[in-house]
Amino acid sequence: MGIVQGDQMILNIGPQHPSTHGVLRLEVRTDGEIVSEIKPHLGYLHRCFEKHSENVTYEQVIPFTDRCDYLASMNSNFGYVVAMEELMEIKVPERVDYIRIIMGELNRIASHLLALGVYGLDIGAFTPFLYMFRDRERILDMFELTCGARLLYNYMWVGGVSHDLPKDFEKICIGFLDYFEPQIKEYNNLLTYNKIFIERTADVGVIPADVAVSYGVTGPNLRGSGVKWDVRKDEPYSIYDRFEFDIPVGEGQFGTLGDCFDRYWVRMLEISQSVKILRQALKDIPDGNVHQALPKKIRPPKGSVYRRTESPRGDLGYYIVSDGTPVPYRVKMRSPAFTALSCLDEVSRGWMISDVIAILGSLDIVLGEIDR
Amino acid sequence: MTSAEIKAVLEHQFPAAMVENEDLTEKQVELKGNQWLEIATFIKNDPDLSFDQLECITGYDTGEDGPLQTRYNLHSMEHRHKIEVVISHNRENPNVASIEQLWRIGDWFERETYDMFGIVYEGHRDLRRILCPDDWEGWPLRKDYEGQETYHGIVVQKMKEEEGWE
Amino acid sequence: MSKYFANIYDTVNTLWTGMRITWRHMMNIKRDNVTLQYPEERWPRPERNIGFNHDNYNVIRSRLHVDIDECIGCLKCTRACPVDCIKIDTIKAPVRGEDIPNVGHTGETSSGTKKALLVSRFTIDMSECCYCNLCTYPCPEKCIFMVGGPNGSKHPIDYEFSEFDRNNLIYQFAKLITPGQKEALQNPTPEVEA
Amino acid sequence: MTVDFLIDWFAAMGDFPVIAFLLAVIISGIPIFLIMALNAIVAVYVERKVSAFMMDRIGPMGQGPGLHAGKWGLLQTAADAVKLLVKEDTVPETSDKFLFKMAPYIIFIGAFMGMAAVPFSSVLQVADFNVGVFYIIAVGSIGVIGIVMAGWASNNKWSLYGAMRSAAQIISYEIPAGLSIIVPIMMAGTMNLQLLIQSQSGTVWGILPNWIIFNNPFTFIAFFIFFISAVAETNRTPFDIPEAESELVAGWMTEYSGFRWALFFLSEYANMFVVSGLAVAGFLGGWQSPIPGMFDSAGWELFWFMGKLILLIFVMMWFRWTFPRLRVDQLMHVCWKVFIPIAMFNIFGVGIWKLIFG
Repeated sequence: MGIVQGDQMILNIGPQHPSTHGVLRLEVRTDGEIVSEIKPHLGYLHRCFEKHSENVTYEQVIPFTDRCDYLASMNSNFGYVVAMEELMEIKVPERVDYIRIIMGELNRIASHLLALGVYGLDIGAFTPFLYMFRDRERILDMFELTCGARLLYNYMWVGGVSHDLPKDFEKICIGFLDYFEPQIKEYNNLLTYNKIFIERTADVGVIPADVAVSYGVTGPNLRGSGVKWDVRKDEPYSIYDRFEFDIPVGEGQFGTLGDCFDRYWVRMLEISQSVKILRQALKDIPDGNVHQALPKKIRPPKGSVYRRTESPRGDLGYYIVSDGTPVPYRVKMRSPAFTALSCLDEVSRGWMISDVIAILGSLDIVLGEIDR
Repeated sequence: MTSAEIKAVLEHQFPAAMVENEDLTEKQVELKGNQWLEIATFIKNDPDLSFDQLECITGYDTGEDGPLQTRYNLHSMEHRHKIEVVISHNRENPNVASIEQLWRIGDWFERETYDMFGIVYEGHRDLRRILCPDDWEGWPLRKDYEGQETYHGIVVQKMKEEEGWE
Repeated sequence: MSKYFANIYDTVNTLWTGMRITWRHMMNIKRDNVTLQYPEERWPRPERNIGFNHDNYNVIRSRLHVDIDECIGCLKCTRACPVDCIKIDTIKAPVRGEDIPNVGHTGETSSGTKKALLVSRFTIDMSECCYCNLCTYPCPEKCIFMVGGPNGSKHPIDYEFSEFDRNNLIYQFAKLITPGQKEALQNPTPEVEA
Repeated sequence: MTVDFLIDWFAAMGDFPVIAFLLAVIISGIPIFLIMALNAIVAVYVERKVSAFMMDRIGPMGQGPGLHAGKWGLLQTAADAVKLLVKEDTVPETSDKFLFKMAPYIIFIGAFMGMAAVPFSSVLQVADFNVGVFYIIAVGSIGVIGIVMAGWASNNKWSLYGAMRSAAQIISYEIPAGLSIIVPIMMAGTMNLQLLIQSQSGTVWGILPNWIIFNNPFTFIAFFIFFISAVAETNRTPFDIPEAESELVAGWMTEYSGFRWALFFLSEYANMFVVSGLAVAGFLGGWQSPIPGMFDSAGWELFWFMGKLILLIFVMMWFRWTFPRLRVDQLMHVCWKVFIPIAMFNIFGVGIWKLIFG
């Protein structure tokens, strides 16, 4: 704790606070309502993911990745299995690729819905939050139908997935998408175009593109700053290169490029893009056995791999080092929310306490992933 | 540029800093720690290399007797090429120059690696533990780490062992 | 000046749009309501007919269950568990594949495997279980499963197994064996000689 | 049925004017308190149901006649009230205990005094002042003292922020509210609420009832300014920054629990009642029937007044469950740069209008 000047006050936001999205403590130095410095204190949710991983076998790491980013567990699993398959040089059957992409995109929609809804809640609008939760529930129902779990799936395995899709999944999913697409318009009318919401978010918490890159901000936050960077397009993994979709970037239509509204808006647009990918994937999905490529025993060759994938929060990287045994030598997770949070101090200086909440919400952090 | 070309540029610029290491793949390059800040400044600002994104810093323990390593995954947004830089540290006194002011994310990545491995980044303005509590003892991800038995008077109870759980 | 009034018009207009939406939802609550009155109504659990190896079973992950008569004590589930919540102790059966009625041990599983081991302890700490389902796949006899698994017809799916005491969540599946019986099983020779 | 009537009545019974006065005041205080409590119980229930319906939920359904399987959770707020009364009353160790305990009463007294002047019908009004409008506006600001006291005494930074925001907000919004309530006073030429309402009888332009809101375009705008300022004065969304739960946890109420907190709650809903009552009396014709000349017996008067008032309270709830929250500076921007200029302009416009047409 530094020296406090006479007219400055240190305020602890969290660890128990409605808007820190978990157990995060922000040590905020304020001058009245104006914030002059923020020191985030992490680690309240540290569960030793990396240490755990060194003590369990490769397939047993997957349930732990679920618990890192618990709002997008499918994408967490996806990143890990993609890295593992790169390390072991496994080619998975096409159906598995399609299933993974369907699950990943559905989970992206679910995660973005939660991010947007909670953002509305941070700004003070309660109702859109519940509308979005209502629709997210339907996605979770589909996950439950597929793998039996609603939040922590352990669905993707190295070389395959744990279950094949249920029989009517395509029909159910298309039904959901048909129901869901008009809802986006309603969210926009209710929250996005609301003048108060725009006033609260536009021009607030601007992250210029170079600052964003320097801080390693990725995903929708980086695209909100106008940088067209999406791992799905630029370093395609799985079969993302087969699908037609756009990368929405922020335009600053209501304020400055890179403000909170842009980050929010990019997420909203990405939901539509995910719907687009889903429709293509559901149309083309081939038949096949999803367990064909499962290795009998996961014992990767000696070596290391760093692979990043696009989770809903940004570039989710796994650095896996194998020493030839069934137990990983080192697993490092580069979590996107960790890097996004690191720029909070620089971005929120000079803004008000209410804006800090707005900025923090727009970064869409998940503490499970930051603290690991 | 491919990794080989990047390596060639590095070798041309900093011939003294290159280290041969057969364990590494062609995407990785090992450098000596003493010139690291200079090299980092060069590869970030050089228009041909222009590594403006630091993807990840991974601490790495090569074994109970081997050196510690820091691995930097660098990526260029402009040229879309990447390289992984490996720097080995002495196990007793691991230290290397901090690149926190070049890539701002290095701040937290270095703090994390410091927290887990005890590698000291010299020149870092705020090198504290980040995930573990400030008064935690030991460096958890080192291979020779042994957990604390008590922490602030809290005894790590082995209840399960008493009940016959292993 | 025109911007000032355009702003006010914009505000009123967008706020009114939002109010119309909430009004519509309030008026159509009968149609839109998504609340379930939980203990009285329950969401139907999804039924599906393909699971691992396309068997007919529900994949819902609820409570772990073991059909102890089928268990051969191979410890595969213990090894698969990422959180070590399954503990198994075994005793070598005196004769392979033979019933021992006084401890309720059956010699053969329903699929005809002759048991070489007698399971004297099979404990699952459900408070530690992370519901990853990894233990169910390697089981050669398919005797450990999330309730609703292959033997779903025998055991109804059960989510609601909260307890007031944490110890009640440690499930004992093995048949009760007294210490005396255990000793007798471990050292069967003296009795035979006597 | 004013308090004056009671004073006269008691005074006529004997020669003890002081005792008569005290008796009359206490007796007329009881119905005010009952109305406040009833208002809070009903309004909280309605708010829960309205919010639930707007969010596609069904709200409380359990506690009701027949307990868990009961009907529509009708007794939910009663159960809540019981819960609040038996809850532990915590006073923080480091707080300024005297002020901490005083604050809820001061806020409560502010709301309570406001209720005294609400004209329920032409006869049902506890105190018929000749400066009723002024009185309500004045006692409405007593609450600020309580809020600042609560925030300061809690010795909690969040509470202090909430209190400071609240003080700034309520004092600022007094101005547009005051400026726009001048419009009905100008139109009617009186500050007495009964006379103000009586002046709104008859029709305007042949069809509409002669309420001040319909009198001319300026009064129409003045009503909205007054109403929105009233929402801000009662600290409700989109102006709920003093207790913004996602920023300040619960603002100045953070440290309060049990009955003291219940008093805050009661006062908040009572304040909603009072400001809506003033808006109804000032702009919407008070207890006048919307169809002039029909349904204007004494019972109907109460019905019309309460109907209009409940409508306004519903609109406040509707606002709350639709809008996000403003920021402090934006709140001030709206007040000083939008409402006050327009309110000033309105006074000017009404003056001209009265000069030409009146």
